[in-house]
Amino acid sequence: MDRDQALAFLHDMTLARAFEERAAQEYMQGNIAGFLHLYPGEEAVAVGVLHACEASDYIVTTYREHVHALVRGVPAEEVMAELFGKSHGCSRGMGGSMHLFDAERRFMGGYAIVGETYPVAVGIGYGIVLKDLPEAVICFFGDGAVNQGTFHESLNMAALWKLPVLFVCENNQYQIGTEIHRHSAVPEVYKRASAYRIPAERVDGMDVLKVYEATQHALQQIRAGTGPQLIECVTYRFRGHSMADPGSYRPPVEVKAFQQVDPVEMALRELSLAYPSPEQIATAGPDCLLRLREYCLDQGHLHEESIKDLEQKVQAEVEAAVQFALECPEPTMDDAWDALLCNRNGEVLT
Amino acid sequence: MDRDQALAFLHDMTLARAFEERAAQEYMQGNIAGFLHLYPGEEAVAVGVLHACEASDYIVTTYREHVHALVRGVPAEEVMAELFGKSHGCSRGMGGSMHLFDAERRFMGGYAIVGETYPVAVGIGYGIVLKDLPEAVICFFGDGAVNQGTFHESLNMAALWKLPVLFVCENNQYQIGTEIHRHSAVPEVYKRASAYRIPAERVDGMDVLKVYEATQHALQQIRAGTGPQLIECVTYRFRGHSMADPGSYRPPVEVKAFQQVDPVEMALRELSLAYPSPEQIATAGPDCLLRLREYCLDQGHLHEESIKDLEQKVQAEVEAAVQFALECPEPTMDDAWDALLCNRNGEVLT
Amino acid sequence: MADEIFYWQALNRALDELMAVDEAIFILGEDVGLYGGSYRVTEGLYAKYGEWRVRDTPISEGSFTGLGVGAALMGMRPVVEIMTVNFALLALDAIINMAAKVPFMSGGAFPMGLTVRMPGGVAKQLAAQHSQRLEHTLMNVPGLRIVVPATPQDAYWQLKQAVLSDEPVIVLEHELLYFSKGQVDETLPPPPPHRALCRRQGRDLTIIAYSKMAALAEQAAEKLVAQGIDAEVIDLRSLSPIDWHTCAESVARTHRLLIVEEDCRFAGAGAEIAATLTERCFTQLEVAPLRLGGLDIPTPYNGRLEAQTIPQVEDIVAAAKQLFN
Amino acid sequence: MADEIFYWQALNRALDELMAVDEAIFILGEDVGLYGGSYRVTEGLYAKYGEWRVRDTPISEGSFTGLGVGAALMGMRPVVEIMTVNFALLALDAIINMAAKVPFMSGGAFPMGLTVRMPGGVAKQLAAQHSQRLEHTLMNVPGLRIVVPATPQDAYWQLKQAVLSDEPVIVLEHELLYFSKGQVDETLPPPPPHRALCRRQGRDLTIIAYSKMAALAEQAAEKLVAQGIDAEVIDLRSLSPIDWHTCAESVARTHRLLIVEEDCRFAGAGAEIAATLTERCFTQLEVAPLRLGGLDIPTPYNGRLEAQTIPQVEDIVAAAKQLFN
Ligand SMILES: Cc1ncc(C[n+]2csc(CCOP(=O)(O)OP(=O)(O)O)c2C)c(N)n1
Ligand SMILES: Cc1ncc(C[n+]2csc(CCOP(=O)(O)OP(=O)(O)O)c2C)c(N)n1
Ligand SMILES: [Mg+2]
Ligand SMILES: [Mg+2]
Repeated sequence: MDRDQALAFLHDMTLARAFEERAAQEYMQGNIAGFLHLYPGEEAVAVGVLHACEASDYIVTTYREHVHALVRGVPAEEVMAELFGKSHGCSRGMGGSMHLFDAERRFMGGYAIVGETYPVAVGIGYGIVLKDLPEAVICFFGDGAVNQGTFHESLNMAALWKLPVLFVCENNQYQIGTEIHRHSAVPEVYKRASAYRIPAERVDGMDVLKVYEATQHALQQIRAGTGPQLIECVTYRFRGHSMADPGSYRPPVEVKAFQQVDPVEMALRELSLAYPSPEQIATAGPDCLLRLREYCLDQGHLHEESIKDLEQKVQAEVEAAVQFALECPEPTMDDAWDALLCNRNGEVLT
Repeated sequence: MDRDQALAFLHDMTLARAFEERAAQEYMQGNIAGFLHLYPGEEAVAVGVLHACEASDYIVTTYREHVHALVRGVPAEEVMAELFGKSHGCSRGMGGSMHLFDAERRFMGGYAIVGETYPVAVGIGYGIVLKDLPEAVICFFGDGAVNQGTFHESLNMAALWKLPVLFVCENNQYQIGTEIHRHSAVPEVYKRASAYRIPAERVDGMDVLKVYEATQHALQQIRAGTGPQLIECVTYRFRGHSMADPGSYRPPVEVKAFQQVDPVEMALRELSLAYPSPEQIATAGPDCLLRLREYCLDQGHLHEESIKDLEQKVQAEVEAAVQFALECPEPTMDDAWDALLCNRNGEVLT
Repeated sequence: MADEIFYWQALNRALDELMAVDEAIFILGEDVGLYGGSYRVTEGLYAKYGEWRVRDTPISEGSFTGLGVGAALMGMRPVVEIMTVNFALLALDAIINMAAKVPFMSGGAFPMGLTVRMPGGVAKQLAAQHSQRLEHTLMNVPGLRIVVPATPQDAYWQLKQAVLSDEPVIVLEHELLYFSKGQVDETLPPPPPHRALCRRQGRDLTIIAYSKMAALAEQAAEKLVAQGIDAEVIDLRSLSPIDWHTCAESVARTHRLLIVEEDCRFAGAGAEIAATLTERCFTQLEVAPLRLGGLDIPTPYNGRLEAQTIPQVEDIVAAAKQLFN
Repeated sequence: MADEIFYWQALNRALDELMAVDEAIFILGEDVGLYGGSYRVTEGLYAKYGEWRVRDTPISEGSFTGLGVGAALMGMRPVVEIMTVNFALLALDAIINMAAKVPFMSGGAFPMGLTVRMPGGVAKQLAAQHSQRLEHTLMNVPGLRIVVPATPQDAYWQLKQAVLSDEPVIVLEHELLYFSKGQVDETLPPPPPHRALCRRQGRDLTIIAYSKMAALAEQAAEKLVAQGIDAEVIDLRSLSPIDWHTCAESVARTHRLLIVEEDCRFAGAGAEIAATLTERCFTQLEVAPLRLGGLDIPTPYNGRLEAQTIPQVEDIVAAAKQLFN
């Protein structure tokens, strides 16, 4: 990972964090309603995976997808406006937080029924083969989604027909309040892929570089025509399942332990060209990442200033997004009917 | 396998074959309608599995289930009457060929929507655990049924909660006209069980003894409380998928090859206490089973007479079943309303 | 005097009282146990009855509903919670092709003491995939019973009746009713589960509604007084079977019928109500029955638009007035 | 003069003609390829277009229908065959929550050129699980179009229109129609897909039916002549949207309405038809519209009972006469 790339990752992860925390505030203010599923803690997954994709690849994801949209290049304004339900939102205010779309960026949607992403991705993969193009589809899903029947059905078809689909499990180890050992007989998600003879790998989802490299590798294989691949990213969400969930089913120590391997912190560490030694990590104690960051700064690979600059820049981006969303007009019922009937292509029923 | 047991197997398999062939004739005569899925070729599976069960175990099976019912002890009269849609059929003429039931014998039904048997079996298994009883559930399904989402969902739950369910795949290698390599990315069904950490085994489904022994072993484990097990029985159906299917998608040589390992013939062989040597089998040539039967007869373990007696007895049973079915009254609409409303327990809606 | 409790508490109490005495009853669904249920309905039951009787499931709606069918066949009384009705689309084979048909197909040899609870309806900006209403689909399935309690008292009564029934019963709960309050008197004898309730008597017009819309219809009726219209409000309480007698008797008196439902109007539950009551009361009707239903459009996320897609109190008032033009 | 061909052949011809010119069209379903389709609809297409464009699938209805949704989103024109409508219960999430809603939820940014074909209805003693009718469920879903061709000509026209549409279209084919024959003229310009067809003109009574029941209604109308009743028979051809204009115009002339459907009567398609036409034609109606539908019972296997659960020609005649008492 070169310095430019590292800085790009760091930008996206910092933006992701700031965007989501601001969304939480706007939800409390009443500017956002419905179910709001936030991503803090899991940023390394979306950033690592999506930076390894081509613009011509298709993205299919879940209801926890603001960050995926941002990283894919959907302007923060349009994402925020959608959370506000406004007419310049990326789904014109019709979809909301759980249903972000962007046709131009091949962002094929956030799906809110757990398990829907698999067949959609497989269908796009099928179309790609029919058209004989070098494209691929990225299919995101959670650990809880692995037990839905569509996982099984879709992975079997993808493997049987060698479709160009990369399945990415965002294993944050919880299905709302149900911990993975209580929902999956085999909690190592990547092992399930063997039932379809799909090559699979488990990576540290708190480490953006590892995620990025695994994705690159998998996509190479896929573009070589060998069929689907699966990557399980082990990660953690710092917040509750959605804004409606206090998350009290998780032991505080568990939450804290994962916060200490915060991927944003880890990305900062990556910027340091002189990595800390294992001993240094071992002696770092419970606030190891904070200390590491200081250590990196001490080494001069990253200045306090540049971190502050980045944070300010990102805050300004988020602020602009909120302003845009606030000022944006509400959609009308005509817009809604239009969204429903536009595929009728002007056919008039009499 | 002692002689009595062997003779019992042989009886059931001979009856099964005769019953099904007669059902085919009655279908041609117009006495049976609807979809009629016959079992010739696969007898060793139902007979081997069900002889290893206790009367207190529950059976859940598919639309190809006449033989399962017969072996479980549902009188041939009642099965045939059901195929005729008559009021003394085991489902009172309401279910027909695909929906045989017998509450007393814990024959929990034939299910016609592929993949339904899994959750039903898992539900009964759950009930058994709640009641803390030493019972088990046998869940039959075809190779095509393995790709239904319920397979995945149900096996995960069965394994997660260690339910007493024996999953039995009747792998006849076809999903109607689609051969297993064209429907399953992993055509060895038993391998799929590893995705749920369920112990699984593949057995020669043309060999009733092997099926019986595998079932006994699996049920022992299950009753010891170790959770579900899976057995894949590799078998073949000699006829089309149903009476509506000529089966022309299968190469004639394939059909013929499997007919030569006919499980009824193999059961006859088992009756010989002096097993043929591998050399004898090797030199037996394409009609090896017929020759073996002759060989067994030569050894005096089974007389021509006893085979003829058995065949006559079985024919008489089938004939009696047909007569019963013919003479049986048709159900009335009152019977139908009763079947629908009996669980209302007399509640009158006004 | 009975105490005022939340709708969710009434459901919780019904389950608790039944589970304490009948070991055949068990609950299953996503996050019903440790978490206590998305809408708190199963709160405290996991601690009290243990994980086998309050079972947290994987996200496998088709199979855990089917699990309920299997358990019911052997005489258990499973209470399946489908987290919301939106996910019931994944469980319709289990409900329609299994629960409703298996006892019939066996010639009547098995009980089906299955209860399926599902929160549903348009809540607060949950967008199109999370705003389903499924009553029309379930009504068309012979063999199912469907109750739609609108008050804590009915929630308490009807859930108890559902769990103890040997027929499969669907309990449709509205997501916006869980935190509504009302009295629950456990000592009162419950009416039959399908009995409609006249919530307000009136002479000029019959308004038939159910679930959340029943309360809105009542509010509209109060407003109509000022317009000189005395409306009778009937809460159906059950969608299958429907208590036609109570409805027809009212229409015969008022000669005017307004049906209010949240479901999309086209082929919604209201269509059946209008069609049957037209057959039964044709000569007594002054004007054609009017259906006020949800718009035939997926639910938009935007809050203002969402509100415009389902009937509001003012819409009911306006529709009622229309019947007098 | 066009030749007489089977209904299944008309469908086959429609697919073949379209596939020859549009590479975006592909077929998928169980046994549609090598086997040629359970009802022969896709016969010969596998050999002609290869396995990628005529794809045999595993038994995974939920996902292969969802596959169709995904492919349609990127501009393909998948034609999904669900072997029979009974298995569509497993695919309803894909149809209802995805195909019908995704383009809307995106604000109208994607096409949904998905066609889902499903044979259905009560055929010959297939028992309760294999005798579903699902029109009521699908009708209640805004965003879907539903066609119900009753003749080879309509099968040919409406399937072509469905495949070329950017809206998701459900084609409900009746299992007992596949081997019915009729002329198919490829040179005629097709009517709009939702246009109802007056199959017989009459003055005394309007009979509205669709799919297999349209032919039965016509037969009944011929018999009614002897009773002095001149019935008009309307074949709806489309259940969503419904051509209300054609229907209402007829009722305004005849003053009497009989609706015939095979679906269970309670909350079936007929309820919507009766309710809307009552609203539109109340003052023109002499008597209440009558719905003749299937009995509200799962379909028994026994042949005689099965026949009693759905309308027969004599039942239609009797119902029509009832409207004149
Ligand atoms: C089919 C379905 N069932 C239930 C739900 C409710 N639900 C929403 S998110 C969720 C948990 C999903 O967990 P996981 O797949 O691990 O994703 P995460 O939220 O952890 O990212 C559940 C049960 C749903 N949306 N869809
Ligand atoms: C959900 C569903 N899809 C399709 C069918 C139609 N169908 C009936 S049997 C069958 C093939 C099943 O194959 P398999 O499971 O191998 O069982 P076999 O018939 O070979 O015993 C199919 C596709 C069905 N009954 N249910
Ligand atoms: Mg998770
Ligand atoms: Mg098979």
